[in-house]
Parts: sequence; structure tokens; C-alpha cells
Amino acid sequence: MKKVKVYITLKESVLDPQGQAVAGAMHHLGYQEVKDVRIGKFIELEIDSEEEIDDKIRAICEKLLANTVIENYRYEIEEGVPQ
Amino acid sequence: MKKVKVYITLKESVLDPQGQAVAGAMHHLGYQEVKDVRIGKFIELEIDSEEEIDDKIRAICEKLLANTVIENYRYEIEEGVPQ
Amino acid sequence: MKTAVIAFPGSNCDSDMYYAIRDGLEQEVDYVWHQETSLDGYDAIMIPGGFSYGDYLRSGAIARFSNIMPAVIAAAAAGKPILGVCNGFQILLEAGLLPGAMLRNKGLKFICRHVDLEVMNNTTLFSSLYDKGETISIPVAHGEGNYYCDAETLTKLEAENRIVFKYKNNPNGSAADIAGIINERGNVLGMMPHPERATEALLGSAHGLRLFQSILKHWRESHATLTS
Amino acid sequence: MPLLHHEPTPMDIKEQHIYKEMGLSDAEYEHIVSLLGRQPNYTETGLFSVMWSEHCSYKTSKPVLKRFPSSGPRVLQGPGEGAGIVDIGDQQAVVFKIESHNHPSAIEPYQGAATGVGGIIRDVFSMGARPIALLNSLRFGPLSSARVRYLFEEVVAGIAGYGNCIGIPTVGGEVQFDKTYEGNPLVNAMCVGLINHEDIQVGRATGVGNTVMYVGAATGRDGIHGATFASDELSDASDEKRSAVQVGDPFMEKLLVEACLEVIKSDALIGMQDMGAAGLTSSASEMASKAGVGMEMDLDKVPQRETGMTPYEMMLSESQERMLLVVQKGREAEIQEIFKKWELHAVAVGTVIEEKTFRLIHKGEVVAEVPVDSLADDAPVYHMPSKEPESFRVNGQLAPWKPTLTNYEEALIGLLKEPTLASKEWVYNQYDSMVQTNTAVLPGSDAAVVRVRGTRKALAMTTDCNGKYLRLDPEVGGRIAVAEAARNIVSSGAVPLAITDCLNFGNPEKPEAFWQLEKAVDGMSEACRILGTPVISGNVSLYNESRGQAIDPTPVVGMVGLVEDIDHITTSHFKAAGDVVYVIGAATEEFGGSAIQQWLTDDVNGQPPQLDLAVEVERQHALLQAIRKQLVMSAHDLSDGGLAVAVVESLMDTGLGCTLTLNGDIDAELFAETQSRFLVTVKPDVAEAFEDLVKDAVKLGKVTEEDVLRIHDKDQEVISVAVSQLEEAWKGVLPCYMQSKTVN
Ligand SMILES: Nc1ncnc2c1ncn2[C@@H]1O[C@H](COP(=O)(O)OP(=O)(O)O)[C@@H](O)[C@H]1O
Ligand SMILES: [Mg+2]
Repeated sequence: MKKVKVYITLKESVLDPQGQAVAGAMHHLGYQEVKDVRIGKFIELEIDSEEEIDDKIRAICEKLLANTVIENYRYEIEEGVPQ
Repeated sequence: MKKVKVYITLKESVLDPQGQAVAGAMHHLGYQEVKDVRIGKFIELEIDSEEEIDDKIRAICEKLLANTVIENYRYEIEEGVPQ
Repeated sequence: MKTAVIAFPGSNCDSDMYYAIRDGLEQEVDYVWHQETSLDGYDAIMIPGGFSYGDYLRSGAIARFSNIMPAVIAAAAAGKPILGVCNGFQILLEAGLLPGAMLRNKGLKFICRHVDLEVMNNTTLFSSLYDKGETISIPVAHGEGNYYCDAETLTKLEAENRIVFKYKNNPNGSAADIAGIINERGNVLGMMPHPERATEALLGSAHGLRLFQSILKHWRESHATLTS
Repeated sequence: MPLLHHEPTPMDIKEQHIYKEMGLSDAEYEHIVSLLGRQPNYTETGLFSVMWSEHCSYKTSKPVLKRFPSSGPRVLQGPGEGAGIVDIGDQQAVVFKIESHNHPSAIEPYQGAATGVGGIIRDVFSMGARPIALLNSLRFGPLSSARVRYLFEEVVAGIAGYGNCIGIPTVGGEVQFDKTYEGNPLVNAMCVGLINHEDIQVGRATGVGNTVMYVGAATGRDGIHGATFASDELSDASDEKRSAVQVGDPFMEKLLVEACLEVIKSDALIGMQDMGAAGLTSSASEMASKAGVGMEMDLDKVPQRETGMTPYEMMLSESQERMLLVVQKGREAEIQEIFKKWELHAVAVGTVIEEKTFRLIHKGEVVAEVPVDSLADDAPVYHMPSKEPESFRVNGQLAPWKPTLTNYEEALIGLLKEPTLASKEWVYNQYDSMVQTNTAVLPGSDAAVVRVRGTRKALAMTTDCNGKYLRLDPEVGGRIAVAEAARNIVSSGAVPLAITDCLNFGNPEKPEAFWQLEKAVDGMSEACRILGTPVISGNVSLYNESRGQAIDPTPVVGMVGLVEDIDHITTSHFKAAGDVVYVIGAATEEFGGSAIQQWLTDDVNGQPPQLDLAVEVERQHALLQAIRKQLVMSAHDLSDGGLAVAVVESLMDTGLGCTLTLNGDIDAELFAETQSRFLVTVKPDVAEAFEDLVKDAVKLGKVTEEDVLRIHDKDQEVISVAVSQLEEAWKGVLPCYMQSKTVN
């Protein structure tokens, strides 16, 4: 069993209305020093497989988890999750 | 300028309908080996400050980014982001 | 004309589409459950709005893998009219039948109200009964209708006259005020506003009915040439 | 009976008064012991604690609720089931109920509100009805507070998130802002459904040997509070596991609605009930008790989301989107087949037994065994002491308050900018109010109107309550709440059918609070009797207090009316220049509890407006007749802010103006909240016919093309203002408060 962490972020060229709103709110709260907030997704999953795990995860990301028209993804595999 | 990465996850016992639906879709796609999908947020921001940076980030997380009734958060500060 | 309305788990405008065609257009219509694999015998295909799979992850992201989707893609390739409304539009984008993607509304809120649209192209099979430049009132109801595409795609859409409807007062931040676009071949239309909600005066507008009537007219004409 | 090693023993429960932490009193505990003939174990104590809670047993409100009239010629199902049912002819009926989710919404506003909507929808489709509309009634503190803005934003988002996704239009509601709700917001949700008589379901577990099935979301530890474990099991980690907030999954519920509505067509189904507040415990024990049978459940079969769940946790869990079904033995597979289409599993978890016992089995052992009626029927009933508050007497003796106004225009604009009176577009534009394509009158008029597809009929619906009137006089205020709802229904062209109510009050153990409850119910009951609108369902939310201070008594009335022909549908907006403007009923100098008093003094006092129910009925009948004769172009009831505010509301989004002349006391004519009044426009050629029919109608002036509101006090102009300016003031308020992202 491996634990996989997937990070999905909006491409830089794509406007992030939610991030902008949060940045605005931070400024409003007095945190002027915060710049450039971008909001993405953090997906954790467990996968019960050893073989071709990178291929599988890449396929899952490209087909399902990320929309590559607007999003980038990267992932990390954590070894040795106890069963 | 420091780059901060914030990870927001649903507390363990809180239902994650989104994660469930995504897990279902993965199974439908033929990835039966995927278990237990949990979907959270991944937020990147830049902060132009050196002082009390932890306090600031914690405050921002608790007030704005995370809903601490149902979510946990953690963050990482990356040093030396070039200006 | 026989129409299929595809229903996914979480579709919720499927019956609205069904009634618009049955009662408004007075044509034959069936629901087709997402687990079916064939669309044989249908002359037009509607992908209705709603929250397929709860809109979890991204709207339309999961529905696009349904068993019925290969048949939809085949029907598109065969030149059959395919209309995707709201979530249906999002599914068409996710499936790659139309270019671009949807972002959250600029104001970050779900918006439900009547909006004015401008008919940009009345030469499509979906819009022939409108006048070019005409303003029509059709409701929107969405949280992710902020259409995005890269600059190249946008130029192409504009050059090829593939923007069928634009918002007069952009409610969601969509690129170039886009409310609806068509594929290159002209038989797949995706739009965020809901024409099926505007087919009777009792509901505030009947402007959407002409869209369905345009499809019927096209079918009758092509049917006539086929049988003559 | 076996013990789970970490749970308190029956002796611990008794000696350490653990039952108290679960909300049972000493006397109640003793009563349980005598019913069982032994000390209850931990799970059993839990079963009693939820079933004997106010929420399930209505132990303090029951004697009061009995005062409501609840029957009538059209009533097919009164209070007592998931929702009430009223006949609308042609073998069709309307099903509706309102419910509060105040406390969950105060803790986690998005999920609290969302699951409130989910819960009320289940109440309606568990009767076999298709849900066709949602409404909500909200109360918050003043918007100047950041916390309040956060609550407001998230509650609205939660309602939208659930209702929009599931595809039931949210067609109406109300929002008020007042200091009294600052620490204790109110979130009440109402659902309306449509049913054919033959499909009416009852939550009964008849037929010994039949199978009990569980459908929907798996059970987690959601909403298990209070009952702290007196054991070393309780660490920080388990703290995180317990008292988890309930999270709604509208997608799951959408599947459940469709599947359950398909299942009711099968004669293999015997009964169905949603798992509401007390989850499995209440649904199972109530279904058995009502059918005069018992039930045995094997908890190992209950679908579980988390590992190591105890019987106590499973039985008390408030996980959402779950239903319990009783089906004919041997026909389980047919039922499962239907659910499978919707990607849901129906799991057999128990059996109907002859012995009137509620028996739970876990890991092969009996973990709870109690007489089934003891849970559902033997809860104590309390007749609480009641006492008229001193403040009521004092307030009643105050000399009537009157405003001193010099600038009427300023006062009018000031009122329009009060969040309670301002446009609620910011709210209802976030709701999908049109899905199902039956909404003939969208939010923004007096009542929403939803057409009954395939017929000429439509249903009008509204929620109303002005807590300020009840603060001053709960009986009069209760009467007004019902009458105001009826006025909204009638203005829309419908005949009022029945009401549902949500009694939001303070701590009933305080005699003054209980007095308010009694008086309000008396007032409501009287109005219901005279207006012919029985109470067919409802909900009680007590203990709405913060820092010892109770909210204003707020018995929200949800009313549904029948539009006999869609041609009768009428909205509050003016239609055309040249139409004659009338007000039905004269103003009197009644300002107690009014919006103008609140605006000028930041408080209310004195007597609320009086209500003569005979006059009310007469005027409602006359107006409805005029509407049915197609004499009326627009109709709008006068409520908060009086005539002046009503006129502005009728002008909004029309591009029209009007010129009116008032001949009575100008302050009262403009701003008094005298009851039983309507603003009506009529085509000039039928003015005479209208006047003949509606005796109390007074001609005020005309609708004009120029978008200016002009009001004359006799021959002197007191208001002359561009309608666009009024519109900007009225519509700008909520967006302005809410423009910045709110902070939790
Ligand atoms: N929370 C809400 N949800 C949906 N609609 C609402 C809400 N609050 C107000 N509205 C709508 O706004 C309009 C005005 O509401 P209100 O001023 O309470 O009406 P009235 O005074 O006639 O009862 C109504 O159509 C009402 O349904
Ligand atoms: Mg009204």
C-alpha cells in the first residue's frame, strides 16, 4: 500500500478568482504583505499496487484529477505506509 | 519574500463526499487498486515579511484559509524565493 | 425527430429538457441512462444541466467517463446535432468535443437569473430561427460558467464564427463574454444559459424555444432532402 | 448483557450520573429503570436520551402543540409523520414541512444549513412525494459584525450548495437582521412536495417477519456529542473522532430521492422513514412502535464509514442521507435491484418481530433490549410553569409611540437601506429558483408560485414571522405571523390551504419563556382557525439563547396556497402606466414594533399593531375574488415599513413610477404597520367593478410612465424621488455589506 499525494494548481496563465478574493480578504485583515495567492487542490489517495505505479498515477491525473487545459499537477509517492 | 505552501485537509472523521465520488470514478476507470481518496486544498502564497511569519500564517490559516471546525491545516515556508 | 436526453447520476435538468421537447417542441423524446452504450435511432442528443456526480472534483469531470459517452462522441462524428447545456456544456468540454474549460464564476457565487444574450451567429443549425444581433432573454444557473480558453483558441473561435451566443452583461467573467460555442463542424453546441427553461411565457420567457425549433427545422430539411 | 470494556457500566451510569451528560434528568433515569426493571446499559441509556430529547419527544412543547387546530376537510395527514399532506384535488396532494437547523448552523454555518435542507427534503420524499420547492427563513444579528457576515454568507452558500445540486428550486424565504439573533442565528428550511394520493407512504413496520433495510450513506460518527466517555479511551485523537460535524452530500441525496420514489411504486415496500436527528434509533423504533410490533437489528450489517464503531455510536449517529425501509420478506432482491440502478446498496439489517421489543445485536450478542413503546411513547410530558413577564405589563402601559418626521424622503430611503427591508436579491440569486421549470413566480414577489405540471393549478408558498411584534406581545404577534403569510398567499392569487410552523423560542424551563410559547401558539391557533389554515406539520426549536438572553419569540409560519387556475397568478409588481393604485384598508396610528420605530429609536416598544381577524378574512376574500375575476393587475400586502416601502417594492424592476395622494395622517399613512392592508393596481376600465367588490379599497393615484415616485399629503408634495435612486438604495445594501470576503 502506497500513499500518494497529488498537487493540482491552476496554470500561471489562468486567472484564479478565488485566490484573488482570498488575497483581497487578507489585505483587508491587515496582512498587506501577502502577495499572489493561488488556490489549488491537494488530493491524498492510497494505492495497493507496486507495478507501474508512476504510469498509473500519471494516467489518473491526466484523465481525471487535473484538467490539463487549465491545470498542472505533480505528485509524490510515500513509501511504506503500514497496512 | 517567502513562499508559503498551505495544505488543508478534512479532519479524519469528517465525511468527504467528493473524495468518495472520485474514488468511485477511479474504480469505474479500472483502477480498483486505489483506496481512500481524500480531497483537500493546496494554497500557495508569497509573503513579504520576516517577522513573526509563523504567527501571521497561522492567523491567516485559521481566519481565512481553513475552517478549523472540520479542517486541519499545515504549512511549509520555503526560504529564499528570488524576488 | 426523435431526441435523446442523457441522464447521469446527479443530472437535474434532464426532465426540464424532456418537457421542453415533449411539450414545447411537441416531438418524440426519451431519457437515455448513462449506462446505455447506444444512441442508435436518435436524431438529436441533449446533454442536460445539473450536477452530474455532484460536480465533485470539477463539473463534468466524472460524467465524461460514462458508458454512454463513446456513443455521444460517435454521434458527434456522424454529424448529429448535440446540445450541451450548462453541466452538459461542461461535460462536452471535459470530453474534448469543444475546446476550453470552465472556471468558477468571477464573483465566486452561484448565479441564477435571466440574462440577455446576443445572437452572434444565426447560421448554425441551432440558431437559424434567431436574427443575427438579436437580444434574447434566457436564464443562467451555474457556479462554474466562467469560460476559459487560450488566446489562440479564442482567435480561432472568433475567426471561424463559432461563438454563437454572447452575454450582453457578462455575469461570470467568461472570456470574450462567451455564453455558447459550437464545434468546427457546426453540430455540437455548448452553452451555459438554459434554453429549456425559456420555452413558455408562464416561466418568464419563451425565447429558448426557437433554439429547439431551429434544430427541428434543420432535421426536417435534411430529412426532406434524404427522402426526396 | 455484555459490556464494551471501555464503556461505563450500568452502575457507573447510575452512580456517576452519566445519564445527565446525555440530557436525562434524575427522574427520567429512574423512570427508565422502572420501565426496564433494571439499570440500562450505556447503549440503552443513549437510546432513551435521544428519544426522550425535546427534539424527538416534544416533552415540553407537546401540551402546547395540542392547541393547534390540525384537521380540516382537505387535510390527509396532520402532524405526526415526516410531513403533513393536504388534498389539492384530482387525486393530488401537497406535502410540506419546515424544520430548524439553528444550532448546527451556528457551529458550522455552511454544513449546518446544507444538512438542514437535506433533512427537510428527506422528510418530504419519505412520504412518497416528489420535492418540488424549497424555502428558507433566516435570522441573524446586525451585519456590522464580521462574524455575522460570515454566518450569513456561509448559511446562504450552504442552502444554495445543497438545493442547487439536488435540483429542487429554492423559491422563497425571508431574512431578517436584529440584535436579538446575534449569538443565536435561526436557520429554518421548508420543503414542499407533490404526491398522488395512491403513493402516500407511512413510516410503519407492519408484518412480522418482514425485512428492515438500510439505504444510503454509510454511518460515521457524525454529530455524536455530549456523552463523554468516562474512560482512558478518551484522548485527543478520539476527541477528533467524536462530535464530528455532519457533512451533507446532496449528490447522494439526489440518488436517494430518485431511487426511493421509484421504490414506492413497488408493492414489496411496506414502509419507509428517513433517519433524522436521532438517526437509526428514531427511525427504527418509531416505525415499529407505530405498527404495534418490535424490531431486531444486527448492527454488524449496518454500513459503516469508520472502523471500530460501537453500538452506541451507530445508534446515535446523525450521518446524513440515510433511509430505513421495511420490505416484504423474500422480496429484498427486487428492492435491491431498483437501488442498484442508482448506484446505491440496500442492506438488510433487521427483522420485524412480534414481541414489542427493540433489540440490537452486535458481534453476535444482544447489546440493547428495551420495550419499543418505551422509547417512542413513554417519554415524560412536562407541563411547565408559565408566567407573564413583568416587562410585558410595563410595556403594555407605555403611551403609544409616534414618530416625528420632517423629511419623508430621507426616512423612506433610510428604511430601504435597513438590511431587513432591503432587497434580498443577493441571497436568492445564489439559489437555483427555476430548476424543474415550474416556477411561475420567482423570488421577489409576495409568495412564490409553482405550477403543477399537466394541470391548470399552481401552488403559492411563503414563510413569514416578525419577531419584533412577538417581543412586544406574543399572542398578537403569533396571530399576525399567520395572517401575514395568508396575505402573501392571497396576493398571489391563491387560497390559503394550511401551514407548517417552526417554533423558535428560548429556554422553556424559564416560566417567562414558556409563557411566550403558549401565547404565541394561542395567537397562531386562533388565526389558523379563522383563516381556515390548519397546522399540518411543524418543528420546535427551544433553548435559543446566548449568554442567558433568549431570542425574540420567532414562530416561523410556512404557508401553502392553491392557485386554482394559472390565469389567477398575480405578482406584486406594477404592470402598466395608467393603472389605478388602491390601498385596501385605512391606516391607523400604530407604530409599536414597526420598522420606522426601529429605525428612529434603534429599539421597539409599546403595542404591536392590532389585528381584527374578521376584517382580515373579509378583505382576503374580497381581494381573492377580484383576482379571480381578473380585475387585478398587481397585489402586494403591506408589511414591514408600511405603505411607503410596499409602493417602492412594487415599483422595482418595472421602469415605471407612480403619483399618489394620501388623505389621512401622513405619518401613519406612510409608515404605520396597520394590519390587513394591501396595495393593488387595477386597469381604469374595471376600477368601478373592483370598487364594488372590494369595499375597503381607497383610490390613491396612478401608475405613471415617468420613473418617479411622487407622494402628496393632501395637496402638498412630500416625496418626489427618482425610482432609480430608490432602486439603487434598496438593492445596494446587501452587496455592499457582503462585498469583501468574510472571515470565520
Ligand atoms: N432567504 C431567502 N430565500 C429565498 N428568497 C427569499 C429569501 N429572503 C427573501 N426572499 C424573497 O424576497 C422577497 C421579499 O421577501 P420579504 O420581504 O420577506 O417578503 P414579504 O414581506 O412579502 O413576506 C420574497 O419573494 C421572498 O421569497
Ligand atoms: Mg409580502
